Amino acid sequence: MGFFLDSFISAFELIRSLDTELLLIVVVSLKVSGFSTLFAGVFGIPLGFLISFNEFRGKRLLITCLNTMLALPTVAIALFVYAFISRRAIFGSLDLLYTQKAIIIGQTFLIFPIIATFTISAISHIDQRYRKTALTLGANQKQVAFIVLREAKYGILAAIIASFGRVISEVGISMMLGGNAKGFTRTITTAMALEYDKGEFVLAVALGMVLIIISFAINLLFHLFQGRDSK
Amino acid sequence: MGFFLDSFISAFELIRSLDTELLLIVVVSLKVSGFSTLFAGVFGIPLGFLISFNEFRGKRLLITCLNTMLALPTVAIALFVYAFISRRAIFGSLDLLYTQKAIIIGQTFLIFPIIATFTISAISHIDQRYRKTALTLGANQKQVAFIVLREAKYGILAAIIASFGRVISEVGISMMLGGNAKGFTRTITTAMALEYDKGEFVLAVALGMVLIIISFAINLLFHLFQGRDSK
Amino acid sequence: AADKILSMSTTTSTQASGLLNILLPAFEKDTGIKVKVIAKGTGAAIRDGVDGNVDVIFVHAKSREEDFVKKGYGTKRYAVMHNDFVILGPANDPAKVKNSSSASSALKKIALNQSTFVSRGDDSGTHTKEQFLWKQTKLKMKTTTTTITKKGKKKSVSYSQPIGSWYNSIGQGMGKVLTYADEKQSYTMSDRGTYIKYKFGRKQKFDLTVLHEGDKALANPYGIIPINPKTHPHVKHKLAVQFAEWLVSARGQKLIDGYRLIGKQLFYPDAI
Amino acid sequence: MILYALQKITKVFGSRRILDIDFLEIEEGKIYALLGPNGAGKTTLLDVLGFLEPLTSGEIIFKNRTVKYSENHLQKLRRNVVMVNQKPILFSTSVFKNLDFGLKIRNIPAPKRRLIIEESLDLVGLRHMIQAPAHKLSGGETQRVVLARALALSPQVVLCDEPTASIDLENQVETVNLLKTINEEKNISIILASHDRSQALSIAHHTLFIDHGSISDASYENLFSAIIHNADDGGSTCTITPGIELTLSRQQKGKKRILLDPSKIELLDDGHPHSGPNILNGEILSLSKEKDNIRLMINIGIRLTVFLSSSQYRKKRPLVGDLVSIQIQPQAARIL
Amino acid sequence: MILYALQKITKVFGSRRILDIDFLEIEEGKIYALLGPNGAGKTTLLDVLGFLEPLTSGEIIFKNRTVKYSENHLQKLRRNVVMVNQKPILFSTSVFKNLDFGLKIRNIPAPKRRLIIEESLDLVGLRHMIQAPAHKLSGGETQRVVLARALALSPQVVLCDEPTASIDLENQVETVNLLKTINEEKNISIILASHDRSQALSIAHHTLFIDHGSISDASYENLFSAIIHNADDGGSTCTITPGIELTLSRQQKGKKRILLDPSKIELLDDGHPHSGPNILNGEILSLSKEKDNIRLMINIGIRLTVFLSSSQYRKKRPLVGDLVSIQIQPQAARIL
Ligand SMILES: Nc1ncnc2c1ncn2[C@@H]1O[C@H](COP(=O)(O)OP(=O)(O)OP(=O)(O)O)[C@@H](O)[C@H]1O
Ligand SMILES: Nc1ncnc2c1ncn2[C@@H]1O[C@H](COP(=O)(O)OP(=O)(O)OP(=O)(O)O)[C@@H](O)[C@H]1O
Ligand SMILES: [Mg+2]
Ligand SMILES: [Mg+2]
Repeated sequence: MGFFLDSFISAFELIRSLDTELLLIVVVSLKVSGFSTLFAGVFGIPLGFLISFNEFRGKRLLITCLNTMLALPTVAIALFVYAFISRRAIFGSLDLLYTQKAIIIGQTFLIFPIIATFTISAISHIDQRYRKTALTLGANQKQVAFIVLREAKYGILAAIIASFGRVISEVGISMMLGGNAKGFTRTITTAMALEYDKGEFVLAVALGMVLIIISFAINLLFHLFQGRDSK
Repeated sequence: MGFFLDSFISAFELIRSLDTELLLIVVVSLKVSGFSTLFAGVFGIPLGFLISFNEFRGKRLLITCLNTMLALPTVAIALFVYAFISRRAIFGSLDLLYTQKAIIIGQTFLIFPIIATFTISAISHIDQRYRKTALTLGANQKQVAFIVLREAKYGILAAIIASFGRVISEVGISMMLGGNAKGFTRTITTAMALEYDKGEFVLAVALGMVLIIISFAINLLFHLFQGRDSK
Repeated sequence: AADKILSMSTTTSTQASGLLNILLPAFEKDTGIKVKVIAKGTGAAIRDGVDGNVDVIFVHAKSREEDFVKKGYGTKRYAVMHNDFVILGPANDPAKVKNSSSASSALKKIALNQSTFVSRGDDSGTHTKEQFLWKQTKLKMKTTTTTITKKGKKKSVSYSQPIGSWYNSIGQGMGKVLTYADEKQSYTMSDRGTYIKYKFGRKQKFDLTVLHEGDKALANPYGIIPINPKTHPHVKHKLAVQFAEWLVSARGQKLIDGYRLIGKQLFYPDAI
Repeated sequence: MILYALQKITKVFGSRRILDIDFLEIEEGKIYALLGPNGAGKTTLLDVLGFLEPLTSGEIIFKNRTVKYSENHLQKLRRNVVMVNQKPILFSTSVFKNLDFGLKIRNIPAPKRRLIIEESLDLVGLRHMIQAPAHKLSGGETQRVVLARALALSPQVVLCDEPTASIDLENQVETVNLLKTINEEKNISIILASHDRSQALSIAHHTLFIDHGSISDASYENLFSAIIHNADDGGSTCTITPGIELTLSRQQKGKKRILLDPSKIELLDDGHPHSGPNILNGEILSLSKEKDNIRLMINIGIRLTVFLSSSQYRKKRPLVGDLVSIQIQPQAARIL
Repeated sequence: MILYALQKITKVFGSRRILDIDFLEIEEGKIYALLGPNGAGKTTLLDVLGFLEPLTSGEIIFKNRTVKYSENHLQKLRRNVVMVNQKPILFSTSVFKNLDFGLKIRNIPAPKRRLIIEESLDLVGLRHMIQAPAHKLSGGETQRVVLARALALSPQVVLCDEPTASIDLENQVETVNLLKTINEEKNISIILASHDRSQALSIAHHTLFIDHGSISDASYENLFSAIIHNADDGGSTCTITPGIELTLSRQQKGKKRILLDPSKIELLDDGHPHSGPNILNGEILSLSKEKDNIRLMINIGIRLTVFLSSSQYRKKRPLVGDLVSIQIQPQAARIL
């Protein structure tokens, strides 16, 4: 199809010319997605561990709730965060709305349940014996967690990559909390949405291709990393 | 926060009054998401099986590609499908654009890699011995697949539920391929986006709550189902 | 440097038309002030002003803008420019709206012929104008009311539209409405700027043509309003006023007057 | 000195009582073997002794101090006791790091750690594999590294759950010898679970028999399923397999498990096959030494173990292959 | 009749040759036991015989027909051969459905299936558990249901991989008896892998010893690791453990595995402890019957197996506990 050929050529042109505007958009995307994945990991992985490691009433219900949160629409999350950071709200004075920080906050909410549930599932596939072995060797809870983490590392890494993929490709939160302000909060996806709005489909698809190249590169890295270890 | 209280009361009002418009939106959402999950399952589960069951060159690369597809932005998928079904494109005469069918096609592309990769992962966690046991009892490939499917059923069911959650909460494809036409292709999320655009946040959040109730109900069902079996 | 950044919510049409790409760099050159643009629907842009999320709003819904100022959210509405709306349709014009005497009579013909009409349906300036024109046709309207709760009080939100499945309310931005209408080969109403961009500014073909234009009722005025620092003390009111006054100054107005998209004038200055 | 004293302990999973031990003392410096059928509770008891599973009720006294079930206290106790799992695992890293883990936790300085690790690997003869990735070792090697990992920590107690199941003969012998060595040379107490009775006896100072969660003094031998009918004379008849019937003195009924005490079975003097109630004929399959007794395995249709005292053995001098008659005294039978 | 004929088969995983068998014939209707150390290739060979793993090279002739490695052909062959895994599993459904699966596949009508299933469960004594959920059975029960599942299919061959490892004594005996029964009554050929030599010998008509993927006629006994030094006289000295040294006739060097053929070790006549090259003293630990031989286990620091013919045994009449001297002929030693 001529349309895709056009888009492909445009994408190539965009990349080859190292268009500064494109560069900035890509940098913003990577930065925002990177931080939100980082924060979601920092909260989500320990939460997953806590839930996996403790037996308590309502544990399965809590997991069900986390699973439900996987289906939270970006619009809802954006509105939720908006209600806290809009100027008139409690955190309004921090002036977060329409900044990259706002996107990061929203995206962290989006993927934090993904990372938590993936972590729980990865740990549940790790043999109970690893935990017992660490305990009998004298480990405390933290050291046990470290052992289990090492055994579950690929599962958790996969969760992180999937989450990164989710945020770098999402548009609702970036648009609504970031505002798609050129030079400030314009990401690959909001730029795509804008080009689409303008009817510039070729440019939109070209940007999409740039995004796919980035995420393919990340997955390839993971693939090689995992491959090297399992040889 | 007063805002959430407002939204909650509004959501309750909406549901209580059995607003026919809301009902229609919910029905369209469920129908569209249901079908796209169904189709993605029909293609994705067998594909996952095929990849898991066969050894071939480039298998891991193929899996990496599927993982990359998890990060396809909805805008890109929508444009891709658009390029085939727009009035001037090859399938233009089928008059698919801005119908529920178009949304279903787009969403199927969105979640089909999710179902395939989840299936692969679920099968990889099933002991090889199940396969060997089925073989030694005289099963052919199809019967072996059935055995493995039964053992992996919760993993695959979880994939289906996660995929359903993903499509019922996505907005890009529904908006761009469905067109958010009132009474035809307006879904919960496109309606939310519209209310947000209008500045009617309360109504947007109320719709979001309806969506969360639906997906919580589905997850709860899964939870009970799984619980009954593992007792 | 942070102080030299002004946040502005505006409608997608000002951004998509490319006008801001001319105005903002010039403004920055003159004053050293950077403008951070948040483009969205008119309703959401006004909402941003109400919530104090931005310093200034630049929209096109005159009556709502005046209401906004009256309620104390903004200090003053500066009339910046206008363009106009056009009624578009397929070249073969099945409802025969060409040569209608007025915009509302054109719409009436579409309704009587049951030809498909695509509406923004998103409470935008364009949608507000379209609803106004439908009201003038004196056709029977269907009004839908939804009750919501705001600040603990019940409030109803309602809108009206003609009856019939030929009327497609799609609740999206102008560009998407044009794409939709083109796909369905139906009638619609658009601002001229977006239309020109779609018709002449892209590689893709666009088949709809202007079937009615020029009615006074189709005028589309844009206004800019700095947010009231009494309501939102944090806003950069000074910069906002500076920007608004720059826009209505001879320099700003000249730039607007001179802006051409594919050789066609899109906006007409209102302040000189 | 008493290492463990268990008092009225129970462990319940769901609605099943898996452990139910009234009283049990374990001495320091000894090797104990834990014998018992599948599902008897061996692994669970070892978990309890290793402070890895809390009790449902009851009390454990470890070295004269009552065990408190707080995570802090347990963690301290665990530093004295190392468990070697039924299906042992190594962490997915190098052999060195596997041994290093427990030492690092104990804040032992790095150079000393290295010394200890090399010494422990020497003990199991695997020093050359110090840098090998642990998950690529064979089954036998894994087992030995796991032991070395336990020994590196110089614990007071090592708990071994079936240390030789699925291990080949060569490594079985090595493992057993290693356990003996560390018990003798380092005075480490050892408690091991096993199904291999003769192996257990060859190494342990004491054997404990566990069944349905309770410790009993019965030996884990001559255990059969049998069907018991009431007889007319107030006793009952017990059928082990068709053709092998015993007369019991007490009334009983139904499908039961029966235990025939090997030291209460009498080897009748040579001569023509005897016959009579509870007299059975068979061939001697094997003879072996067991503490002060000689153990005879006799094939009477089923395999039956009979104990002879050394003096009786020297007197009767039965040979492998001999056809003999035995008499099972009614009091030899115990119904479980 | 010949069931399997294997010709020049090899199986390579990665760069390792796991199987390498020049020629092997297996007769129909017999029980074969496969003995060998961990990692020898037992499981892999059974997988090959069960048509579950393709060969890297070589040919298998099953019942006079060459095996073709097409999925269709293999599937037909598999209907004759059922494998019982080393760690067997049941599908997560009821016991009934587990047995039903293979029968349904074979298109047997439902009423007949039910009969077969009940009959097979009767064989293992578990008919009352027909509706139980399979994953809640204990280890021993699982093992028996897996056997019943195999038998229900009336295969011509049953392959069992360590059918009794980790199974308690009671169930071990039951399982072994069951295998014997089906071999005798249903004329089903059985090939089983095991580490338990005496168990294997008590049941099998033929034993095969496998090591490093090759079948050898060596018995799986008296296998030691040893360090060998060249001696001055053209022979060499082999140290098994400190104190136990053998003189060998050939030059050898390094750490090797050495096999001492139990039938080439001589029991010297009674009397004062003998001494001399390759003469060792020890105590008899056990005596047992093995085919036409009597097996002596002698503790000479390590445990050594010695075979006596029945006639020699009856002549010398050694007793358990006797102190004896043995002489190991240089030709008894075989270096692997
Ligand atoms: N976490 C658990 N939850 C429920 N039941 C359990 C649990 N762990 C063990 N059991 C049950 O407790 C009983 C005793 O188990 P245990 O593992 O202690 O037996 P064992 O004597 O070690 O048997 P084996 O010889 O097969 O290793 C078994 O019936 C088992 O099914
Ligand atoms: N799929 C595989 N890929 C690579 N190596 C394998 C594979 N399967 C088995 N091996 C290797 O082949 C060798 C023989 O394995 P096999 O399971 O046949 O041994 P075994 O004789 O059954 O041992 P055990 O007594 O421990 O059961 C082992 O070294 C094992 O690591
Ligand atoms: Mg156990
Ligand atoms: Mg094996």
